[in-house]
Parts: sequence; C-alpha cells; structure tokens
Amino acid sequence: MDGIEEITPADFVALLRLVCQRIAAEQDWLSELDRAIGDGDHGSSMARGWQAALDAVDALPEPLSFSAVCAAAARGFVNSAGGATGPLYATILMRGGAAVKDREMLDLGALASFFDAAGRGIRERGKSEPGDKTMLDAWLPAVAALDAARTDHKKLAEALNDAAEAAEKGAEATRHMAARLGRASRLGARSQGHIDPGAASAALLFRTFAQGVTEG
Amino acid sequence: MDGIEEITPADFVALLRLVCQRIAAEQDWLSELDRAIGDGDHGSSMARGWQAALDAVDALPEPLSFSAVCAAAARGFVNSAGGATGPLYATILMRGGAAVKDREMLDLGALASFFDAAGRGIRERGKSEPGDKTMLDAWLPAVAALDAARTDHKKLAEALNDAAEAAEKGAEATRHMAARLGRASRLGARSQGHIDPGAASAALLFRTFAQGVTEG
Amino acid sequence: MRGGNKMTKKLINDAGTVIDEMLAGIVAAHPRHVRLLDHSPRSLISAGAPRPGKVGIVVGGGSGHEPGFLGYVGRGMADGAAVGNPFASPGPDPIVATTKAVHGGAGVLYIIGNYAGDVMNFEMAAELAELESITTRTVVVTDDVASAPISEAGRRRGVAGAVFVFKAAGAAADMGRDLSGVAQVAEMANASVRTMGVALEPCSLPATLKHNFTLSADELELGIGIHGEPGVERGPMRPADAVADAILDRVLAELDPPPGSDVAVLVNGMGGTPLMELYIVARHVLDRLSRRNLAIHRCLVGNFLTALEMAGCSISVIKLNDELKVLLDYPAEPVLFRDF
Amino acid sequence: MRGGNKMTKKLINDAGTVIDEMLAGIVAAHPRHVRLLDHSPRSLISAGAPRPGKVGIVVGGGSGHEPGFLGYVGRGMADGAAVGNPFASPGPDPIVATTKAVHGGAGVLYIIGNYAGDVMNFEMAAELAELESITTRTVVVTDDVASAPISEAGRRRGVAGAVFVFKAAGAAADMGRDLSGVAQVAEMANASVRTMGVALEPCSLPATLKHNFTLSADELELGIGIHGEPGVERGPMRPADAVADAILDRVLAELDPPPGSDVAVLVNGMGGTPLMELYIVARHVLDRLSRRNLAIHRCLVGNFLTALEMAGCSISVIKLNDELKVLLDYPAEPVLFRDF
Ligand SMILES: Nc1ncnc2c1ncn2[C@@H]1O[C@H](COP(=O)(O)OP(=O)(O)O)[C@@H](O)[C@H]1O
Ligand SMILES: Nc1ncnc2c1ncn2[C@@H]1O[C@H](COP(=O)(O)OP(=O)(O)O)[C@@H](O)[C@H]1O
Ligand SMILES: [Mg+2]
Ligand SMILES: [Mg+2]
Ligand SMILES: [Mg+2]
Ligand SMILES: [Mg+2]
Repeated sequence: MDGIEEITPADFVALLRLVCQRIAAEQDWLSELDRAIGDGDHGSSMARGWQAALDAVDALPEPLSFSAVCAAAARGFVNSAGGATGPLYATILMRGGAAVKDREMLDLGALASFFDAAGRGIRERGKSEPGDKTMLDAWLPAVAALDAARTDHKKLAEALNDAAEAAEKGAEATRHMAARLGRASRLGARSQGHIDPGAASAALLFRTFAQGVTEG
Repeated sequence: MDGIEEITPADFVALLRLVCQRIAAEQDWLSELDRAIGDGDHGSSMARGWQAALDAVDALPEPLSFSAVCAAAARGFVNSAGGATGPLYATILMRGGAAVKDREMLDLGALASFFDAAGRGIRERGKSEPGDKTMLDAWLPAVAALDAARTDHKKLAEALNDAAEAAEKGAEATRHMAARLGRASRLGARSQGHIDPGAASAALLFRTFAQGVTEG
Repeated sequence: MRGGNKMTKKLINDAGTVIDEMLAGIVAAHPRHVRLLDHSPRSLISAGAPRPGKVGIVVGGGSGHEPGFLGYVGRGMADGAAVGNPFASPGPDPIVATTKAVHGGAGVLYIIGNYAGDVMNFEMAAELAELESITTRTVVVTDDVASAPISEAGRRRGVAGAVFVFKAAGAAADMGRDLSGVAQVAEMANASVRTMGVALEPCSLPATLKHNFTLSADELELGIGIHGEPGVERGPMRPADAVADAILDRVLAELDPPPGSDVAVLVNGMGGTPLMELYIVARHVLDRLSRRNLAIHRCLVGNFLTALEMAGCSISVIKLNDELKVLLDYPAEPVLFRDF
Repeated sequence: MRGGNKMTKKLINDAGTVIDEMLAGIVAAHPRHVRLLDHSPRSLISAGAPRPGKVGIVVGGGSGHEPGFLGYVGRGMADGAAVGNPFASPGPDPIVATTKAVHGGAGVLYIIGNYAGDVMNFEMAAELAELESITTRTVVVTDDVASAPISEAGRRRGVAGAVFVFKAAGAAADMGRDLSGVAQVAEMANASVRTMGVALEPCSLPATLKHNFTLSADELELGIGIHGEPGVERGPMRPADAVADAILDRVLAELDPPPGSDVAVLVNGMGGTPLMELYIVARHVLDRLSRRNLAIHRCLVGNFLTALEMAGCSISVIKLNDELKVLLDYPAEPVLFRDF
C-alpha cells in the first residue's frame, strides 16, 4: 500500500489482520503491563478479540463493505475478548464503521473521522475522560494528530505516522498519571510508574496502521 | 549419676527429662526423616509427647514411684503426641512401668526387664514385627544388648552404652529395609535409602539414657 | 512464597477449553439442577427457570471465582449465569441468551460486580434485551472498601459481599416481588455490606501459568482484589488476628452497626487457603463483633467467591434489618452447594 | 513449583493453638449445630446428640483435612468427632469423652482411616470405653488403591472414600439400625469404594511452615496420601484427562462395576486446587463412566477431605446397590456444609 492515499475495504481488512498479528506478538508484554495495575489479562483478551474479529470478517461474503467488516469484527471481538476491552473495541469498530458507512474508499479525511467517531464511542461507553489513564490517553492524541496532518495536507502514510507517534507519546504519558478518576486511582500512588495497558495496545494499533500503509 | 548402678525414681525422671530435651533438640531432624517416608510430623509429635509426659510427671505428688511416674508420663504422652507414636510410647511406659512396679531402685536387671516388657508392648500394640522398618528395629537390638551385658556382668553405664550402640545400628539398618509388612512397604522400593524416624528417635532415647547415666 | 517466573501447574487440558470443560463437568455432575443452552454454551440455566411471573435473576462475570457467579444458580438464588473466560466478562451474546432463557414475563435483574468490563458488557446486553422487549434492571455490587474512598463508593469493586446480595434478591424474587422490588432489595443488601480482602500468595491464569503478582516470603497484601488487583497496603506478614483486625477496622468504621443490632458475616476463602485458617480468622471476627454487642445472625465460612488458587481471605459484614434477616434465612439451593 | 526450603505463610496466630482456635471458630459460627465438651475441648458434638436408642457415630483423626472428619458432624452423619493435632491422631482421652457424649444407649461406632496412630488410639479408647460399659465397634476405611496391592487391601490407607462411608453409616444410624447393622453398612460402603489421589504441589504443617515434599515444576505425584505420603509414581505433568485416566484405570480395574449398574463419584480437592479444575476432572470421569454404560447416581465435586493447602485431587468411585442408594440419598446436615 506504499504511498497509497486511499484504503479499500480489502486493504482495511489487511490492516486489521496486521493489527491482529502485532497484538498476538506483543500479547505477553501487554499482559505484563496489566499485571502491574490490573488483572494481567489484557494481552490475552486483545489477542482473542482480534482473532475472533478476523475470523468473523473472513466469514463475510464478498463484496466487502466497511460497515459489514466493522459490524462483523465488532461482534466477533466483543463476544470473545471479554473484559473491558471487548465492549470498548466493539464500540470503536461500530462507531467508526458508522462514520464511514457510505464510503467505498477511505482517504485521510475519512480515516480521521473513523478514528474520531471511535474515540467519542470510547468516552461514551467507558464514561471516561482524558487523564483517567486509559486507552483514551493514546487514542485522542492520535485523532488530534490525524486532524493536524489533514490541515497540513500530509500524505496518508505520514499522517498515520504522526498519529502513531502521538499515540505512543500519549501511552508513555500514562506512566506518570495518577488519575483521580478511573481504574488507576484505585491503586493510589502505586499506579504511578506504570503504562496503562489499553493505551499501550492502542498505540500498537496506530503504529501497525502506519507501518501497514507505509510498507504495504 | 556417674558410675551409679541403681536408678532411683528421681534419677529416672531426670533421665526422662534429658530424653525430652534431646528429642526437642533433634526435632527438626526427626521430622525431616519422617518427611521422606511418612508425613513429616515425627519430630513435633515426639517433642510434644515428651513435654506433656514431663509436665504430667512434674505434677505428681512426692514421693515418686516408678509406676506413678510411668502412668502419668504415659497418659500425658498419649494425649499430646498424637499419631502412631502416642499409643506406642504410652504402651512402652505402661508396660515398662508394670514390669518394675514393685521396685524402689532399678539395677541393670530391672532396667533390662523394663525395656524388654516395653518392646513386647510395642509388638502387641503395633502388630508389628522386626524388619517392618519401625522403632522395633532399634528397640529389640537394644534389649538384646542389655541382656548380653547383664550376662557379661557389665556396669550399668557400659550396658546402656551397648544398648545405645545396638539401637543406633538397628536404626541405621532400617535404611536398607523395604519391608513386606508395615508402613514402609506402601512406598515399595522408594522407602529404601531412608532411616525410619521412629527407629531413629528410639536410638536417641537409648543414647540419652547411656549418656545420662555416664555423665550424670 | 510463590511468584517470580516459575510456571504454575493446573489440572487442565488446554487453556482454551477450560471454561467449556468446567461447564460440561457441572452439568454432568448436576444434571437435575442446571442445564446449558444449546445455542449459547456459556449460559448456565437453573432447571426451574423460567418461572412465569417471577423476576428472573442473572448473575455473571469472569470465571475463576468458582463457586462464584455460576454456582449461585438454583432455586431461591439466581436463575441463570452468563459465564466469561477466566477473569474476563462474558460478552453481550451469552448475557442476552441467558436473559431470554430466564425471562418469565416479569423482567430480569442483573447483579454484577463493579468492573468496567462487566458493566459495559451487561449494559450492551441490556440494550439488546430492550430491543426484544425484555425489561432489565442492573444492580452493581460495590462492597470492597479497599478499592475507593467512601466519597467515591460508586467506583468500588464488587467482591464477596455479592453473595449476600444474590441471596437477598434471590429470596425476594422467589417470594414474588416485582422487578423494582427485587432491585430495591439488592440495592439495600449492597448498601448494607462491606468487605475487604487479603492475599498471602498470588494466583495464575490458565493461559499464562504465571503468577499475577509477587509477594515476598514475609509479605501480605491488604485490600487485594479478586483478580489480584493491588490492594491498599503491602506489609509484613502478621498473625491472623492482626490481619482480621486490620480488615475489621476499616469495615466497621464505615458500617458502624449500633450495639444490639444484627449482622451476618462471611469469611471467604480466596481459593488456596485451607478451611482451618478461615475458621481461625472467623473466631476472632465473631469474638470482636460479639464484644461490640452485635448479634451474629448467620456466619458463612468457606470458599464462596475465589480468585483461582490465590491464598488469602476476605471478611464481609452485612448490617441486617428485619427484612434482610427473613431474606437471608429463606431456603435456597444454589447448584454448587448441593452436597448432601 | 512450590517446595524447597522456603517458608510458607498461613493465616494463624500460633502453631500451638491452631486447633483450639479453629474449633472455637466453628462453634462460634455454628452455635446451633455443634458444641465442644467443657471437659474435653477436642470433642466436637452434634447439637442433637446423644439421641436415646440411636447408635452413636464417632469420627476422627488428625486435623488439616477440613472439612474432613469434624465437618461431618451433624444430623444424619456423625454424632461427634475427636479432633487431633494437624495430621496426628487424637489421643484416647478426647475419643473416650466424645464416645460418652454421643452414647445414646445403643453403642457407638468408630469410623476412622487406616493409619497406625488412629487405629492404635481408637483401640486404646475402645478398651477404656468398654471399662465404662459402652460397647463400641470400629470400621477402618481402606479405600486408597495406591497404598497397597489388593492382596493386602487391609493395609490400605483411608482417604476421601470415607465420605461415602460416613454418609451411609450416618443414614443407617439415623434410621434406627442397631450397632452391628450400622457397622455392617459402613463395612459394605468401605468394601464398595475405591479412591486414588494425585498431588501437583505439596502442603506444609503449621508447626514447620515447610513443604512436606518437593515436586519440580513439571512433575506430579500419582497415588499421593492425604498427609503427603509418597504415591505410586512420580511422573511428568500431563493433561487433566490423562491424570484422571491414570487414576480411573486403577480404580475401575478393581471395582469393575458391571455395565448398567449404579455408581456414585467424588472428585475431591486436596485443599489448594480451584473448583474449576475439579470440574474439568469431573467432566472426564463422568464421561468415561457413562461411556462404560454406568448410571451416575450422584456426583460430589469439591473439597471434602483435604491435605491442608496441597494442590491436587482424588477420585473416588463407589459401586451402589439398592440399599446404598437409599442411604446416600437420605438427608444429612453435616455442620461444615450448612451454607444456605
Ligand atoms: N471505562 C473505561 N474507559 C476507557 N478505557 C477503559 C475503561 N476501563 C478500562 N479501560 C481500558 O481497558 C484496559 C484494560 O483492558 P483489559 O485488561 O482487557 O480489561 P479488564 O480491565 O476487564 O481486565 C485498561 O488498560 C484501559 O485502557
Ligand atoms: N504399627 C507400628 N508398630 C511399631 N512402630 C510403628 C508402627 N507404626 C508406626 N510406627 C513407628 O512410628 C513412627 C512414626 O511416628 P509418627 O510420625 O510420630 O506417627 P505417624 O506415622 O502417625 O505420623 C514410624 O517411623 C515407626 O517407627
Ligand atoms: Mg485486564
Ligand atoms: Mg509421622
Ligand atoms: Mg479482566
Ligand atoms: Mg502423623
């Protein structure tokens, strides 16, 4: 997909498949992060969720549409991942899919609205705010970076690279958060010093999209 | 008691007290032995039993008699030691005490009948035979050594030293036993290579008697 | 000390099939009391459900807390359970399937612990049930005093106190109360119970076989969660009475039951702690409550809501009014407690 | 892997007082169901005992097997328990005191496991009871196929199969049979049941806080005893189904129940193994028995006779005739199973 400026539904499925592989590869690290401040299952939940999402997508009849792919992936994900990640990624996929449901191809603008709608979905489903030390803290900076890149007329690959960098910085920043709200605050000061696992996996998702578009 | 040839009830109590101390000191080792082929409690059972025996004896009114001392010790022991050792040592003390109940002092002959009656008590209560890899395998050689020493007109201290050596050899010999009968046989070949804990503690008892009489 | 990098051992065949095999074992062992839905293998349903006109009660959450959640299915308690993977909420599909299977026309009450995953999945399921014209209500259990200050009690985790909530609500439903009445009972029970836990040793998930935290040989963790979430204090090992006191201090400070009033108590094992230790703890708890001139209406001691093989316990105290006393005494037949 | 030289952690105050504190906890938690004798604090007596004309049943043995032994005190099972120290038989005094407290004029049956200490202490107690004109009979449970070959079945250890023996004898006594009739029932149950266990991890005594054996990270011990006595094979870890098969092979080879006959099953946890794993094992056991065309009359799964915090389980199968079926179905209220 090197240099491509538009993503077809098939490209999109290919990108989701890369995410699935990347998450599976980083599964142990993600669970390790969750062990520090949660219950240690984030890696396995994500891996299971994405595998089920791809299985559901692979069972779809041709031709593929963004909304069919997103709906199937959401349903597969939510019923397999379990935990908080399930409904959050289901909401991400459903809201994102709804935002681009009439498109045949996604350009940078469409992809930005996909991730923007997804981010609003996270906030609603999770009743969470930025600074709560959640995946939002990686997601929202990435959405903002995509928006900025669009204003600057950057290429899709470059824009996604900016988004990935912003998400990684956002994830890294959760290390120092001791949010008043959200799960982290239950641990008090002890949550500080640890990256939020959901933020870390969200950053992996943006990084994988960027690499997928760049390297094809 | 160095060189003494007769044991008073008070001497006897002093010897039992030494046994109690010695068992307490070797408690961990005895439990270690029991861990290998049993349930790992022989040291603590013996230590608890002897402590209770001495407590019961210490509560006796003066003047002391062998039968009163033995009965009190037996009852204290059996209700505290628990496990197999409780009724076996209770039987040892009761049968031994009965064998010398009319004595005011124990010479070598009387002490030999004490231990001989005790040995027969073990066999009856335990329904066990020599070679079953039990305390009997230390006890009976010690009784035989006392008998031989008496025939040879040895001194009490020397006779008890012979008994202790015989008991230690007997205990050591249990290492190679894989008895057809008795608890050891449950383990099959795996019981071989381990000394029986009850034989080891019986040998300690004879050794303590020998040292007590020799060193005072 | 457990922990570090060593692998744990489990009597399982495959980490991917533990839940389905466990459920198959449960229905094989108790075929007259529970069944699984053909079309939804993670839905355990009471043999007596649905009962026309009775409010259905659905419990659920992650697995690994057994007899937690699914074990409370049975007459007088829950009508069905939606069963998640180890320590992970079930998805909406099994929750909706369970809801439909236990719906007797009087609506369905969800009773769940306050975990983001459970709350969001049951919320999605409730939206889907609504589409099929089934009215649901959700009561979120929040009894763990260690998980947030009282000013934010709504954010607290749900732990073993849930057993009292299940019991009270199950009795109310069996007595024929309507959905809002049963929900009210569940809310009342939840508002009356406080719990705090302690861990001596960690647990491990089937998928990782690794301990989910590490305590050194002379440490314990006060305020532990039932998934091994960190507690409020990691401190030195201490005698059972001191552990019980540390927990009771916090529980009683909040609950503050007036002298002469009735309470019920649950000393709950986390999975790996022998009953002997739980009764040693119970002795001190009951002693202290009695010295405070409280009447012990009922005391449960054992493994009621576990965290796999974690070593430790939790102590729950619930303040009782006359209504709760009647409800806790009402007969119940939860499937995993039908021994004799 | 547990084991080696590390110290274990326990929720106790003092190794010397664990039993008395546990007993105090049990009577405080269940005051309407059991009591301790004033003059014999290691004698736990059912609230309903003695019942004039009923054969008294006394169980007992070392502690550390909870709910084992003392937990089976209650209507329809045992009338009293003599409670020893951890893994050590009670002495004759508490046994005699228990005997006198439950004697209703119809004699007393002792049901104990086949351990030298228990056998000798109960024998001494029986001699002392005889002096006080109380007739006793003793049935020694010998269900552990791993502990001796069939040719020496009388030397076998008594393990979890004892639960079926308590249940059958308790029902027979409650129905009013005389001493020899109740003893006969207990002998019949003992002759019909076979058990074998497996350990994944060791346990530790309160007095030592040291593991009583060591298994490496990929080992298990087949045929383990309930005190950690070595088993018949130390071998590599394997899937739950393979473990169950290794046990069932030996149990069924001896029991050989004819196709079409009835059996009951107990999948017993050793103390540290989660219920999830026990039901995974139960699934395979029940599946294999069903494929052999046996009818599962009843299946118990849980911690019934434990070895402190040992990880592992045992599987018991009992062949049932019409009489045993009735006796196993008879109601019983053992004190440590009165949850709801
Ligand atoms: N209410 C919420 N809003 C947004 N994100 C959340 C919320 N709750 C949890 N998360 C995210 O989910 C991650 C945990 O996911 P996971 O471990 O899979 O679920 P669980 O917490 O149920 O075990 C957290 O690190 C956080 O980023
Ligand atoms: N039937 C028996 N006859 C003689 N000695 C026995 C018998 N049974 C056990 N013993 C002795 O008791 C010892 C074990 O004692 P202990 O560990 O205190 O009791 P338990 O075996 O009940 O745990 C054995 O090593 C053996 O010497
Ligand atoms: Mg998690
Ligand atoms: Mg022993
Ligand atoms: Mg989780
Ligand atoms: Mg013992």
